[in-house]
Amino acid sequence: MALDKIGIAKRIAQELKDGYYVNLGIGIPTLVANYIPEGINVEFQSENGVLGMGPFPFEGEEDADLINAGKQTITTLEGAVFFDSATSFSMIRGKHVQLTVLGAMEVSEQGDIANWKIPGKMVKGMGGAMDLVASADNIIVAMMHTNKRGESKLLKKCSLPLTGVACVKKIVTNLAVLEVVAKGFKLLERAPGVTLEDIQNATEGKLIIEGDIPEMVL
Amino acid sequence: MALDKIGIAKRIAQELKDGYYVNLGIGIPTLVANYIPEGINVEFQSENGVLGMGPFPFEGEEDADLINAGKQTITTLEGAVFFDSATSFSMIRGKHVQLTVLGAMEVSEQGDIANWKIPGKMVKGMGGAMDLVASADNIIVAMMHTNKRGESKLLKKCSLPLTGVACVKKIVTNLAVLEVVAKGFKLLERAPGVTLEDIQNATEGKLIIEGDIPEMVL
Amino acid sequence: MINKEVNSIEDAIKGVDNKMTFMLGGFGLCGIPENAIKALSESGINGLTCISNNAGVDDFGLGLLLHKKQIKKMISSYVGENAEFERQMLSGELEVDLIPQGSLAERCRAGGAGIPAFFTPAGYGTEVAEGKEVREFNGQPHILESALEADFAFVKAWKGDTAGNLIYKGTARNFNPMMAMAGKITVAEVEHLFPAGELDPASIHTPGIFVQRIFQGKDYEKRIEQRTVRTKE
Amino acid sequence: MINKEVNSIEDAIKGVDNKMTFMLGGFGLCGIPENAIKALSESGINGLTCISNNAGVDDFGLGLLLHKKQIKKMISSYVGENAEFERQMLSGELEVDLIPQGSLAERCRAGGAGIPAFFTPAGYGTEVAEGKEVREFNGQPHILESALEADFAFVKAWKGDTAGNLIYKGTARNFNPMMAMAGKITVAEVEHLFPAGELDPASIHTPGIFVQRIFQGKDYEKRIEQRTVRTKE
Repeated sequence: MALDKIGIAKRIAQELKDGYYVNLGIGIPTLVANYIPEGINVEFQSENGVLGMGPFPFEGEEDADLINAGKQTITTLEGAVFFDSATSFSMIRGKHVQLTVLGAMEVSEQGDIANWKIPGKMVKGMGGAMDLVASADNIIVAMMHTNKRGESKLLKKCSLPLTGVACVKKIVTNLAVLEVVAKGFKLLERAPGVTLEDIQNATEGKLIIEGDIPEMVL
Repeated sequence: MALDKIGIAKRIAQELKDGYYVNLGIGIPTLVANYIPEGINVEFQSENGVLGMGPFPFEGEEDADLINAGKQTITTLEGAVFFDSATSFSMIRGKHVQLTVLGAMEVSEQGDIANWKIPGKMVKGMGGAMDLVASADNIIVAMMHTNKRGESKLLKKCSLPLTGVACVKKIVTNLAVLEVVAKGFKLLERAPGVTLEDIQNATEGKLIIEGDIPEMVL
Repeated sequence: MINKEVNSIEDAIKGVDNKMTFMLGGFGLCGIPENAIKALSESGINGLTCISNNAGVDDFGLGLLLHKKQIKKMISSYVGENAEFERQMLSGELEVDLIPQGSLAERCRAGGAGIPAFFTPAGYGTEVAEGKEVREFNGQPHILESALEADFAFVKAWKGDTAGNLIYKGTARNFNPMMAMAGKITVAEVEHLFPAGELDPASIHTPGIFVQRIFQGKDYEKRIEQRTVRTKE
Repeated sequence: MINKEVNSIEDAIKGVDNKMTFMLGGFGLCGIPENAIKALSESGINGLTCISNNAGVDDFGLGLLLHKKQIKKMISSYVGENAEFERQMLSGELEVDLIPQGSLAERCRAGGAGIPAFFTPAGYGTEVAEGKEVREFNGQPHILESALEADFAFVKAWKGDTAGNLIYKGTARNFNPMMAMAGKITVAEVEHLFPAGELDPASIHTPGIFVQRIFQGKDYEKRIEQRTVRTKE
């Protein structure tokens, strides 16, 4: 059975390592913070200027001056710190943030990513995504395997304007975990009950299947 | 009579304008802070990271964590602020500091300045001087007109390694106030009792004398 | 101490004019100069270029200026919250220059810091890199980005003093400090204005040298865009 | 919270080795990492490249490492307080790269901020510009300066917490924040170490993300180079 958004977030949470500073994008990535594995200490950075982000506030305790990059009201944890946008992107560009998780509209088998613009239709802007993908050594894309029209989002080549080139390292979708390698998307894990055929059918780019592909353990 | 160091500082203090942020170099320039004209509000920036510098501390109140760029113990005034070296030079490079006063070993009639190195003999380093002279719109050099061997420090061309090119706007020496113009050193004022001949004899670079040259009023 | 206090919003925005370039602090609606935006909206000036990470929402923040078509060009990183913005942009009424958020922040800082240009990896291989110099450092391609400056920068802080020193609250800091550096005239509005000497000199975020005018704002709405909460169990 | 506390100076400097590049915070003797310098001096490692605004005095600060000839190369802006330094430099024993102070600060920041190079007017037309690219912006010549990084950065703060957050006192801040950003491993020593959560998140100068190890130093001498005082009238 394909994963839901929470399933994707849970699987990505397994990628967290002790001591990581992590930037979570808007949408599914934000949910990752809810599933940190036991015994692992990580800190979440939000590019609008906070490190040590905590859960949403209790009702009535929201502070308009305390939001994350998705403009959501948040809280902070012990050891938190506030800073300006230039310092924030110094952390990102300077590779002090070890892991970036973000959504995508398309990913290519070269690791290119598109997620900020549909020409003539939608232009929300790239926000911090271009800085994040150009800098982080470790980028995980969290997304559905196909779009609303059922078309694959894992492509030979992106059709939309790019956010970054050759930067995506890993992709976690509702169907699979894949690694971007020199020759294409290497399948690492299947979602529970999802077949190789399901994944192949949903993947336009080159899918590399070597040996047994285990099911995810969530 | 030629001015002493205090006289030079007093004359330079007349160049202060209300609302100026000012960076004073080591030596004579530091003394300028003691002679701020009445009714003028200025703030002194020291490039090691303080704005709103006050006088030296009273004996026994020195703080090792509170010094100026000359490594002297200082105090701060109301409205003072501390910052790091990158921010400090952002103020300087970004032209937020309106006036820089510094010493020199040589100044040329093109406005070049040399004050950081004597090849083979002395290399103290440029400190912040190269940033200051490359950026400030308003640079006043405070120095003796001649060196210890009686040789002019106002030259056709600097003989020592440069600190900056075509940057000095005004020079206040023990003998005169001069402006650096396209064709040379334009004499603006004489020190009390100092003759045009005295100044001419002490100036190797082209000295421009137009009309009556008044005595300084201190 | 150099006194930066002005006593009215009129004095604060004195000198603003048609076709000028403004920087406006804030991230979403967090930390925006509400008083200045309102006054600019009422001033009726137009043909403006506005540099701001976002463009407000339809009826608040820069949305007020967009609604009255005072803005000719926006320089932003993300504008997804504003339907009127999207309409004007797609119809061609509004020029838009979208910039990666980190490059936007760094370009403002560079403008204030006297750094005319710098290399960054952000945007390489994308539309953002078009027409820009590309150079490799440590085997990775970078693009050359230039400094941004503005005729006026409007910033908003939590506390300030008459010397122009500013302290921001929480994530309302965001772009305000860099924009304060990059304005030819920087106008700071604060929730609480103190006499110089009352703020801790070591805890100031924006040194007063970057601020030309300061005033205590009023009637802050401080709207929340995404009110997300949890319930006590 | 990610805990950065180490419990001994040995753990703090673990991994330092011959021929490494170090950054050391401080301006003159103000804000220098006294504990780390002493430990490095005692470690006996040599062939070091040290990036530090100054080089200490003969018997304190980096003078301790110079005296034992542990330093192969100094990258500084001003070295006028140190006779042994001048002797080693003029005799050719010590390589010295003198850099304008603002460029030094900005190059450290750039190293930490992922900016590989930037243009600055400082040093144009001087020895500093030799071999560097020159380009005009707004009619003024600028030179291209590159980022500086270090295997270890040693910084000193007044207060710190176990998350690595740092607060500096007075002008002891100086180069410490930029060097903290630019070290592959940044070791912070503090006068007072607190549990995470005790420092005001809005008043922290160096966010803990830039610090890999933190410890409470001891026996600070905090020497004053130029004791200047006035007498009460």
